[in-house]
Amino acid sequence: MSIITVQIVAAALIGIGLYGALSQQSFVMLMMGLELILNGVMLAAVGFWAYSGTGIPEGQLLTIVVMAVMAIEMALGFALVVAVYRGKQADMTEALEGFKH
Amino acid sequence: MTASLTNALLVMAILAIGVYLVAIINRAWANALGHSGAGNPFTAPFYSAASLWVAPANTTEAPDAMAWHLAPVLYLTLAAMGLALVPWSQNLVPVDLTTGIVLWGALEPLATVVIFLHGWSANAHLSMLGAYRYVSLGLSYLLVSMFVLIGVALPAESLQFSAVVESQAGLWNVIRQPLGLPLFLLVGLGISFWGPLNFADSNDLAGGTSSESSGRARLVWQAGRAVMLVAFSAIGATAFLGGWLGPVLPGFVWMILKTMVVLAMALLLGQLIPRFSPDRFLTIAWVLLLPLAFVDLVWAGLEALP
Amino acid sequence: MSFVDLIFLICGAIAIFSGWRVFCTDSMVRASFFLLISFIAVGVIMLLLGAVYLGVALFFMMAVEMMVMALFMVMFMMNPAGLNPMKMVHQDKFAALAGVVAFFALSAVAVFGDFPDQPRPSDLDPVVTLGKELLGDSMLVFESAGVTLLATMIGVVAMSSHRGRYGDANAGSRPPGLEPGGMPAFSGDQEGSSGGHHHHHH
Amino acid sequence: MAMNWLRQLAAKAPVPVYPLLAGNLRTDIQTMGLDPRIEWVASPRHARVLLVAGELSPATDRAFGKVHDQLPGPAASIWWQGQPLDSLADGATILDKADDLGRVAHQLQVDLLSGKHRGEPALCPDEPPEPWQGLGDIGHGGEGMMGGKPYGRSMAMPTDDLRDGLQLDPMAFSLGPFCSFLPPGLEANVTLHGDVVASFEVCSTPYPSLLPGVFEKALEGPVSITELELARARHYLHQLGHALWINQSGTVAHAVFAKARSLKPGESLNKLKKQLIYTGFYRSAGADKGVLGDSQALMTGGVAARACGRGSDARVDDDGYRSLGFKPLVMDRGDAAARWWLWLEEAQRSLQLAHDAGPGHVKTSNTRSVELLRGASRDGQLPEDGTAMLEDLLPGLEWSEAMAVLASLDLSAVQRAGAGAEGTL
Repeated sequence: MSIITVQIVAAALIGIGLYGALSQQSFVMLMMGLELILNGVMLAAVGFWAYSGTGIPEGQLLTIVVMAVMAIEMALGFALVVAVYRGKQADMTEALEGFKH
Repeated sequence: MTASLTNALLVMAILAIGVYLVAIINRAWANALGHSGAGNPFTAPFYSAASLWVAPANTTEAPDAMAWHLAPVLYLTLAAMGLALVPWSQNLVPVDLTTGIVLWGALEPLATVVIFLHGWSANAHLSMLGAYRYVSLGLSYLLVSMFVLIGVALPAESLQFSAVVESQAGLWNVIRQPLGLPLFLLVGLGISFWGPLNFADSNDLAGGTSSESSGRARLVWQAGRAVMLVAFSAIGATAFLGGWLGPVLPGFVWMILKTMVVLAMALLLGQLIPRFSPDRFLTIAWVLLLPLAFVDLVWAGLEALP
Repeated sequence: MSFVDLIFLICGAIAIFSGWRVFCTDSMVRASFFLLISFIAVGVIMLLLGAVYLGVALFFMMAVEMMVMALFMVMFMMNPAGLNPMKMVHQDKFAALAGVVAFFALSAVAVFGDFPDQPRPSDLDPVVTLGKELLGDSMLVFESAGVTLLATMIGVVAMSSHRGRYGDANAGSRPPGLEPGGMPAFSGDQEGSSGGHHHHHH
Repeated sequence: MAMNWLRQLAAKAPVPVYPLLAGNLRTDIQTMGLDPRIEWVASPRHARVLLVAGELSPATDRAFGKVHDQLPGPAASIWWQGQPLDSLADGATILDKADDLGRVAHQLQVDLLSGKHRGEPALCPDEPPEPWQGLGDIGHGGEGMMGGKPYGRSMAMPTDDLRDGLQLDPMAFSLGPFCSFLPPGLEANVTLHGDVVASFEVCSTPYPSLLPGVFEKALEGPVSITELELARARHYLHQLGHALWINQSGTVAHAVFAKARSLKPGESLNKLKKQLIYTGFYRSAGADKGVLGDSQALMTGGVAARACGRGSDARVDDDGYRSLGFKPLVMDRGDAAARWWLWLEEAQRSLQLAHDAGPGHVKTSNTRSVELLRGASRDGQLPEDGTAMLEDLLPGLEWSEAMAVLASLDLSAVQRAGAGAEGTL
């Protein structure tokens, strides 16, 4: 376990998350992709904190902020899904084409 | 290495005794309440356990096999992890984590996840319904549990359970924060879906999440519930009743006595009180319990002011 | 290889494998549980790295989040509870390419980047320093996060409530007319009113 | 007969029995469950032994097979008050006396554990009831995640939710006729949104309930009020016990059944009454739910009508009762909890009447108008099946509320024991 291996794991999570966020049709699955990206980001932040930050608390703070962002992302995401579903009976991204105007 | 081995053995022993204890107390209450078929409290648990152990296994149509088989084991594991966090005496703490309270707080939602998994994976209507109902209600009291536990962490100035016990040397938290224990007990009944808060495995769903399982899987599931209740009682005794503190007797004995008191109380409530209406409980949880938990937290904060 | 390295390898493999399974399993409920496993594995790695509070908090946060997610899955497609296979992917190749490029780019940064070797001191108490930071120098950041969360909560409730700005959703929530009794300011989706409800099937 | 020590221990446990009711026999079953050698289980998956109570009709063969095969094998059946199915008749265990159930079931459990009894053959073929009909390249149902019939069953499509405008996938399934928490014989197609009942369609009505012997006699001529009222009190306590069980108070329910078995005239039920009040039974899932409308109350009659403030009680037409100063008990709340409350009050009053009637051996005098256990018999007209009202009553309730309401209503048709097979089936 070193900074390199930790960052590679984080990179893999971000890569998979990116694939998911771009490829999924369902809103909820799309959100899962975003969550996975943030998962990688948190791991990277903690990795840097542990190996090259002399343990400064800001490293952990960043992770806490990312967690809050995740919570906000998910809450807003679900609210949007519900709102869109109410209006359009859709939970797929393509169904939103009409919203572009 | 030997220390961790002894600790693991200790947790295992408490786990086994705990399941037996829950069965004994539960049957004793049933006898006291006029249930003629409860049998001898001391021997009947062995018969029932053996009966479930030798009972044949079954399967359902197209289940999520892995989740279905794993869920009871996972639930038991989570309960065992909860037991491991309990400081049984000053020197006898299987896992004395500096963030013990947070880990306990994580075990509760994870248990909820596992209960959902158990009901969902069988691919049957009634068990699915039990799981769905349980989760939609469970989320409402997890917050209560967290606030109450932060309340006991405040005077201890630590997230470590042993520090919480030491902070009660002057006065137990049950007196210092009188709202804490009742609220916590209710959460305990919810997490082990016992009695009034049994929304997962209820009679109106023919057994809910466990309506499709038989034999050993069901035995493990029941044992998991019992251990979860024991872990809850032990954490409750630690957080509110001063844990191992007490005169004359050794700390270990005090801890066991206090755990048993909380456990007996929970089991009596489970026998006597009918299941809440889910709708009404949701209102109670958000409108009454959550504000009370806030009050408890503010109370603890004011009290902890120097 | 030490014990810690072994655990790290196992957890890293679990995190990546289950993260990948999220997008190729055939049920959304399963997907959310795979995501949870991935998070738990990352939480364990954080514990190994010494972030005691963060690792455990991640378990807590993610268990609740994934539970809500699974609940939503079931709510939106109750029968048969997401146990039927499905396939719902678009721009598959492009997305895969983007993922691979991102992975290699970030890995390259990790491998070839020159990071200072300043490990955290072994006597550092991560929980205490984090607490002091949160309620000390970075109070503003922390409080902002809290206020943002509160605002989110209120906004989310308002957004998902069936009572919108213009009345009940199921009573055909419509904005008032531009002039009294006139056409609504925004007439919604026209096709919906002419062709009835149409469901999107993909 | 070799059994290892585990199996010997297991043989001492109460036998888990699933009661499959092919007749309206719930009261008998509840009394039989007092035997400590058996325990009733709510799901056939939990049972080792199946008790088939009553005569199976050919119409329910498929449903019977499903329940029978859900018992994890090897399992065995006991037949009570009915003939075994032909396919299971070979070596079938037939129960003559209800009191023998404990002994017979225990023996069966020992035989199953020791391998002497090899279990019964399955009645349904071991294959998916609905064939796989996947469409897409990964075997998914229809287009994308929607539509199609992957298991031969249509996937759910969104419909309007009851509570708010959100369109969600409903969960549709059918229950019964041998379901442990529904009235025996009731078969229903249920649609749920979340756990809210969206529709409840009755496919077959519950089995008619047979009048106890003393009521049978009361329709023919004068009978002792003491006897009649004891039977009534017993019946209401059993109903109450079932409601308690549905609301997760199994232990209290067991105590109530035990009490009902040995009722004495003049006995006081105050302790139970207080216990139910203080433990919040009347504020559990049934409170404020399932309020009957006027026509529904008339249709149901009896306690359900009196709980809605309709004071009709045929006992006021009887000189015997009038001589005891009888006045009907009436409440005006009309919800499920009110019916539970009134069951207990009626039971208490029946015990009092039985006591008051005792010394003078007061008898009933009116055979044309008799207050039965559910509603009144007037001029030989017995209460008819009222299950159809569930289709209006249950939608909009959450599942446990719906089940609590169901447990507060007695809707099955009433039949005289002699009436036989020309009944509703």
